[in-house]
Amino acid sequence: MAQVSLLYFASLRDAAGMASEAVETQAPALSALYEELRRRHGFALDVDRLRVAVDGEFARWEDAVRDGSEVAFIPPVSGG
Amino acid sequence: MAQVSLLYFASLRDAAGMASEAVETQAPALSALYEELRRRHGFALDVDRLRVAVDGEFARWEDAVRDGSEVAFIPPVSGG
Amino acid sequence: MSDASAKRFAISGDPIDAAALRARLLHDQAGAFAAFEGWVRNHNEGRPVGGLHYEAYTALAEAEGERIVREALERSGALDACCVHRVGELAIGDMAVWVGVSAAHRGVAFDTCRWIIDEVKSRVPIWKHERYLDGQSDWLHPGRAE
Amino acid sequence: MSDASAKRFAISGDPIDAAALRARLLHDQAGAFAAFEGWVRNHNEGRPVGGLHYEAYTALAEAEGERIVREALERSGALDACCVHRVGELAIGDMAVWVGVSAAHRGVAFDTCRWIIDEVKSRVPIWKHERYLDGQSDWLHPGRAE
Repeated sequence: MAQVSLLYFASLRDAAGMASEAVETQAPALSALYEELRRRHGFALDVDRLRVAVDGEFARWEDAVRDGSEVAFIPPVSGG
Repeated sequence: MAQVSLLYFASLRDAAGMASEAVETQAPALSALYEELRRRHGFALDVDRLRVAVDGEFARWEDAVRDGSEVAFIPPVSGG
Repeated sequence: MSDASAKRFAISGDPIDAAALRARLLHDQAGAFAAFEGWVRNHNEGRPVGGLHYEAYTALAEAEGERIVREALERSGALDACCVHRVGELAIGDMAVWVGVSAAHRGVAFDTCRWIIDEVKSRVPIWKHERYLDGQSDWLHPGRAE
Repeated sequence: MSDASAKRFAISGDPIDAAALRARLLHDQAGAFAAFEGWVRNHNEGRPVGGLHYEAYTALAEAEGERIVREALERSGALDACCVHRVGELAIGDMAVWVGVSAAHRGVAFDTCRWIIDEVKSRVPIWKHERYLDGQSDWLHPGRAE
């Protein structure tokens, strides 16, 4: 069981109704963590459209969920 | 015989020692006019490196020399 | 050439001061300067736009933007470059992003400026939320099937 | 889009006011703005430069510059553009030329800005006279056999 802080941006934040939350999860990898939260909040975006960051740096979806880490889901960007 | 005003720029002006002059010429075309002045002032630049303008618009070297016109010899440009 | 410790990318909640950014890029060896500005347009894909806001994941956006500008300087040999992206509420005509590059020659200045804005648009975690004049509004997530 | 009677190219004996020129190019439909500045460098082809002056055949330069900018707008579909070239005495770091282009999208803005400066450099009757730190000086006539 890992305790993680989650950051939501843009349409994910609107769908979740919050910018961040703390969750306990048994998801083995970041991709599984996203699927868990997708079911809970009804996110429209498939995992392969997103990137993921851990503690302020880009990470890989297959990385393990580390206890105490901050995980951010990055929807397709539209700056500029 | 045509009476023309001549404008010299950049290295041509330095070589001629003047920015403009009035000349009488029997040169049939603008190219012959340049050769005449090149001999007089010792211009280093070949005619095929220059462009020519008459009364403020680009002209062709084969154009006739018009009485009363203002002729400018345009050395290779280096703005920017 | 360029100070390795200087910050060259920033996320800003305040209007972008392009003149101050340009002044940072002056170099005696620079013969060319290219700049790009992204302005808020009154339309997008045919829909009239009334205004928008940008949101960023600031910590990661600034780290990734910094990597982009440094990578651009290493690849191109440009003398210096910087970029600032605005966040918050913007009106039509406001400057959303500024990129400037100084270089010895113009080819490098143009190519580097273009490369930076292309990379910023594709890699930096910033999101645009548009409000349309028909009352609707939406986050832009390029590539989404509508 | 663009006012057909407005002047879009000028030769100037005074320092170029880039901010005022940029302001002329603002359009609600513009999402992109690209600018180029030519700065006086402290070297040219390996020779240290102390300063320079530019001379123009002003009447023809302004007519030809105007043709270049109008042709650029017709070819590219950019929203607006303008260019000013300085003449007279300039010091290291001074702005010799400014080109700005506004467009709906950045590709057109960059390409049009680049095309204009390339054409200005090859077609407009302006000449650069460089003073070198070794005491020599010379008119630049590109292509000349030395």
